[in-house]
Amino acid sequence: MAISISRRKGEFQKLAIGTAGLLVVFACWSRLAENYHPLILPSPHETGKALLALWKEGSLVSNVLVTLSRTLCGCSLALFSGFALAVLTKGTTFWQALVRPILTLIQIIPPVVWTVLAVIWFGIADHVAPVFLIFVVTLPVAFVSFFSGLDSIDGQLVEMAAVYRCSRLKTITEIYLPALIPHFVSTVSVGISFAWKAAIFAEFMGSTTGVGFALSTANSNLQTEKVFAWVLVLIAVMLVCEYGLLTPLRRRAARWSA
Amino acid sequence: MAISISRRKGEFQKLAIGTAGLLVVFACWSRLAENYHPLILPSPHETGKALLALWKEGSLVSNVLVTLSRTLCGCSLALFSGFALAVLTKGTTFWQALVRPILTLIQIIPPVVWTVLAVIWFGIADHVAPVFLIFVVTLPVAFVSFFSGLDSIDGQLVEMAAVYRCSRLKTITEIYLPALIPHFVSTVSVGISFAWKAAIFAEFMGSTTGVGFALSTANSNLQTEKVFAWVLVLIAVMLVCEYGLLTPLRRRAARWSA
Amino acid sequence: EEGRKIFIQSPPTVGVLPLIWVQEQGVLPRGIDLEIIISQDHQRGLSLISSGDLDLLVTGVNVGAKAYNRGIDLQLVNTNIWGIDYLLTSGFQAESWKDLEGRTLSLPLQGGPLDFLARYFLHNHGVDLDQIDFAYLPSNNGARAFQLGRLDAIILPEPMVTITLNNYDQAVLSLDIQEEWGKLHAGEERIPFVGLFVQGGFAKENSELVDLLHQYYQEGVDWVQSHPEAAAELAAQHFGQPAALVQESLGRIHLQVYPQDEARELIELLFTEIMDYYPEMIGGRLPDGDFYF
Amino acid sequence: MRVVVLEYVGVTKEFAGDEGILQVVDDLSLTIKRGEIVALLGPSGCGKTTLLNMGAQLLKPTRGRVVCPKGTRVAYAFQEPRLLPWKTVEENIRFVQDNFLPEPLGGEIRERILVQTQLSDFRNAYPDELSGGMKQRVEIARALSIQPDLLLMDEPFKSLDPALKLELRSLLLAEHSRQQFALLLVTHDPGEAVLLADRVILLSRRPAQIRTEIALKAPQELRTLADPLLAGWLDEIHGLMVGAQ
Amino acid sequence: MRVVVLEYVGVTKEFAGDEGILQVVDDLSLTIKRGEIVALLGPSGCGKTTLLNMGAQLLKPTRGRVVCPKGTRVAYAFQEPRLLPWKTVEENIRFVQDNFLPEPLGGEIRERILVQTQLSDFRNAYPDELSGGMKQRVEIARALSIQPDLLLMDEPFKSLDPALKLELRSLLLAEHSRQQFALLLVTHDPGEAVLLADRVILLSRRPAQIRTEIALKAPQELRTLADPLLAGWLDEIHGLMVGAQ
Ligand SMILES: Nc1ncnc2c1ncn2[C@@H]1O[C@H](COP(=O)(O)OP(=O)(O)OP(=O)(O)O)[C@@H](O)[C@H]1O
Ligand SMILES: Nc1ncnc2c1ncn2[C@@H]1O[C@H](COP(=O)(O)OP(=O)(O)OP(=O)(O)O)[C@@H](O)[C@H]1O
Ligand SMILES: [Mg+2]
Ligand SMILES: [Mg+2]
Repeated sequence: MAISISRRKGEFQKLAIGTAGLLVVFACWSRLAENYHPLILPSPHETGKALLALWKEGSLVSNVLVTLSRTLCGCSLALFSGFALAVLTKGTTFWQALVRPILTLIQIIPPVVWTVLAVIWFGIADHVAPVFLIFVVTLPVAFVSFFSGLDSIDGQLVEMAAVYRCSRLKTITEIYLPALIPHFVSTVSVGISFAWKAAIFAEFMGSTTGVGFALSTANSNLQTEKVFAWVLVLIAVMLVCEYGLLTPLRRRAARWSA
Repeated sequence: MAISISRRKGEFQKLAIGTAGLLVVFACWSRLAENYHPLILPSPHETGKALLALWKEGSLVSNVLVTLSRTLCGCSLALFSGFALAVLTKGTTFWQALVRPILTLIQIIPPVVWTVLAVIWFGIADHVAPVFLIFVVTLPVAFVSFFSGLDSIDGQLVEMAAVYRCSRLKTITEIYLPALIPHFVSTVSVGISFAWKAAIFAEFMGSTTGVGFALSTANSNLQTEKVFAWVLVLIAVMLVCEYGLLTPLRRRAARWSA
Repeated sequence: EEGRKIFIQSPPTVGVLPLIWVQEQGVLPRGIDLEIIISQDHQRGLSLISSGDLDLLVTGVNVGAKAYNRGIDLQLVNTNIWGIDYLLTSGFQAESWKDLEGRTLSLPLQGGPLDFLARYFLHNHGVDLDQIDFAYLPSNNGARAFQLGRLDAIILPEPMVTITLNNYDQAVLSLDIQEEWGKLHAGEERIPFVGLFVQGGFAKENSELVDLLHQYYQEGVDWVQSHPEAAAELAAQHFGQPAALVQESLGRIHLQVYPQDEARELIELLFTEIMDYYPEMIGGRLPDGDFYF
Repeated sequence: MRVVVLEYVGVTKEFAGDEGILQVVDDLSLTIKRGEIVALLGPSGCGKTTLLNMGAQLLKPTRGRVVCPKGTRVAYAFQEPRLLPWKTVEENIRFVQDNFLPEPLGGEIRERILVQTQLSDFRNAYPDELSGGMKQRVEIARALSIQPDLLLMDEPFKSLDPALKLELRSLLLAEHSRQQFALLLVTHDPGEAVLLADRVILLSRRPAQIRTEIALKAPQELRTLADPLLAGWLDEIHGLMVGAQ
Repeated sequence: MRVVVLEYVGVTKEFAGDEGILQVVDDLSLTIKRGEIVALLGPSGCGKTTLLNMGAQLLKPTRGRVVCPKGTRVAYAFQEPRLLPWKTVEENIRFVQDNFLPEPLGGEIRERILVQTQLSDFRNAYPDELSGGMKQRVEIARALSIQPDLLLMDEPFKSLDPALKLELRSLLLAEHSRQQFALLLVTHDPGEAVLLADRVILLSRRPAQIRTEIALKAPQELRTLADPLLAGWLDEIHGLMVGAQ
């Protein structure tokens, strides 16, 4: 009991400090905005108004949902394939020799080119192209991270599992996966923010729905306060994701890294 | 002797497989390109011609150098600050509570907003804005990766160092750093490719020099073969970086992860 | 004369060719130099204008008007591009806007000038907007998708039109946007697209210099019209577009400077129509007299 | 004739290091049959763990063969405990039990062994909450709990107090008479060897070769170190190990 | 009067786990003076390592104090070897030596200890190329090589064959008479305790309390287990440890 109270107190303190930090950033923004024209740098007040307008319009929720679903789809695909590829390439030199250069290639090709290819392959299909771009951008990151995670796995435990005749699957799920969990969490955290950004970009380039499209439209139409309002939305979504999903995950993962 | 020969043979084999894989990709490209107009998907041949033209023009080398120097500058700044911040926040709850949300914020804010801020802060300076963007994009990645690396450090060794009165500095350089090396290499590898992409993007958005600018010009002029030629250049640069810098680093790092 | 540099930002459009010509001719008074920055980023241009880092800006007339109405200190020196956009169709000839019913039409920017024009025409030709499948894609990706046969129609600016016509044999140049505007406005086929703007403070302090620049600009326009080949060469150098292509596209671009009063009338004609559709696009009202230099 | 459970045939093992090749085992042959208890003694670093690792198929011999018939259920109590840090004591044991035994039976065995290794109070503790000797006991408990055919143990009773050693020796013998597994036991304690083994094998310095092999006939349950015969063997082994090697 | 090097004053230690609080040390007081050798014996899991960790200031007592005068040079041979995997044997030792000794001197000492622990052939080997006993010896060598004022050792001679144990015991005594450090030695081997210690302390089951303390007067160099006095003590301790606890 005593512990859980003091732990909660610590959490509260942390939250307070974090909030204070963010408030300082906010104040800086307010201050900076005073010196600039709203078209250049809108103030929090103007941004708030724009945000409210978006909310009333109803475009806020629908766009966020569209982008979120695309992100989740592309990101989970990428995380899954990244993990599978990492396990595969870790196992055999052949696959490693084959897969690594191709992934390096995928990583190097800039998103612009992917959008060109996406137009060729998927036409103007509204959903496929962004999901594809998210996948393609997130995959190498997931792969590299998982791969380096696999390096850190305790070979002695794997030997133990081999002696005691654990199946390949069991070894993966019960030793590789748990050992990867801390890695996994950091990968997921980087991967999601990556995928989210890629989604924005993809919608920016070749879609007619989603936050990215709205953001780009606002940007091209010089509606700077709308741009900032969308950014606040992005921040809110990612903060929810960070503190609602990743932080609890991270806390759980602490168990494994013990 | 025998070992080093067989190791070299293994390396050669790996290289062969990798090259074969890339050749297959190349062949697919060739094949695919046959069905499309060069404006949509140029063939390797047309791309090669465009590349040659770029080389003759002289814009190739100069643009690559500009982009490379920006990347190195922004990336090393980000890696250094990321490491410092990770060590700092690992040490004290206060800093962690303060820095994490701000970095999350930095990570979420889309490049569009950064370019707005960069214009405000740096005016028409052509170099500062891309370097800034690279820094800002790479920093959270570096931080997250280093931070999770610090998690994986063996607390027992740190205790040992404490008993034997190793200074804080010695503990960092002789235990933390070596233990981080495998992590470090993967961070550097992700970081560089990240920074390189950010550089392209930054130049794409708001610069009048560099590969990104050239790429964006070619793209908006629908000179697809030029776009692909630039992509080949990007690939070449990153391959040199991968096999000239990162792979040797990785091989060295294997010693530490033993 | 004091040695100073005049900073100009412009997207890669023929509207800046006269200025490049002026720069290369070296006709300006001693010690005055033009520094021309080619950039697509209007936002950046306006930021730099408002912070005083930039003196002149070539951008859309509606963009300038919006900035002006929102309180950014700039003035329109002249309007230079009056015609540049066309409707292309894929594999069929659209005789009128009615023919687009049930088709996919690609436009570059929702809430932008072409979006307005398309909707304006469709509406005025009695087309039910719900019958049109709008696809908002950046021009380059739009053009690519069009050439892959994935779109039925697209409105493109030059030189994208020329590129597409040259490379996609299904492409049909169906409608001239400027002509269409004329059909609805008593034959007036001029649409004010691109203008040259000056930073307000700079204009006040250097009104003679701006006049001079305007004068030279006009000469530059004449030069471009009389030397299409050389002008195309200049574009090739500065925007990286093939000279032959630019030269070909010049034939479909209406580059001209008209007296300010005449221009103002045309601008207000356009803006009045815009007010019914996207008032936001020009900042919610017609700009007042101080907008015009 | 009893079944051969593990057989080393002319086994040589070399490690390639930075400074050349290190020979660790030299042409060693050894056969272990069902129900046999073989103790391996030898100087530190002579190659005992390497032998066990080859027996468990974790290492391949450089020359020769290590044969373990298909289907032999092998358990290995490692020299340094290898426990999954994210599983509790009980989960760690169950983790390997599940591969061999159906649950109600596995649970009973686990229960019995947890009690006998004095771990039942700590069944829900994670390895980082255990003392060195407790981890050692989990290692032993895990190995016994799968009812192996072949049990490899690398100094299983280190880090344990004499009373516990005594008890665990009885536990081991009790399980042995119940299941008749073959046991290959590495130890540094000659007393342990003579109390437990049917055959005591003394290894030479690195590279390991068999120096002496002593067969002990008396039933283990009746052995005590007070027995003059055993005391004699003990002295001899001790002399061999401490004297000129 | 000799200087106090380490003092436990009414120390209680509790660990908070998922299932409540576990008391490991209960109001224990103990003073160790310069030159003294104190052996700690007790059941597995009773709290010995915890006591050493508090002595090394790695853990704080829940109640009471652990006092170690400022400037005391502490060496700790851990129960499980803690070697830097990316450093060779020699580098691992030098890593801690550099904190205390200037190089020519440090090098001499290192050299001597490497030879005496039979590690000199493996000075350039990395920890993952060593056997269990060899790692154990590196741990001991490292601890001795800094010429400590206080030496904490947690079962240092496990995983070693009897001959090597003998030799390392002499080495330890030789270094002790040279440097007169205070030694707090955890062991499970009563023989080791009576051969080495000035005071043997028997701990109770968890939570650890001092059960019996036996003072041994004879100079260590002259002691053998054949000595009836020592044999008597040994029997007594053995009885205490194995009998009713
Ligand atoms: N970090 C910890 N968290 C919870 N419990 C712990 C922790 N460390 C030790 N313990 C518990 O404290 C008790 C004493 O542990 P300690 O390591 O001191 O025993 P020990 O006397 O050294 O035993 P051994 O001879 O087996 O090494 C054990 O019951 C152990 O489970
Ligand atoms: N992976 C390895 N690479 C190189 N040398 C190794 C490796 N593993 C073991 N050795 C060497 O092989 C020899 C035998 O090691 P092994 O672990 O079998 O000894 P051991 O008999 O078990 O010793 P101990 O009783 O100390 O545990 C040692 O000299 C050791 O240095
Ligand atoms: Mg061993
Ligand atoms: Mg202990």
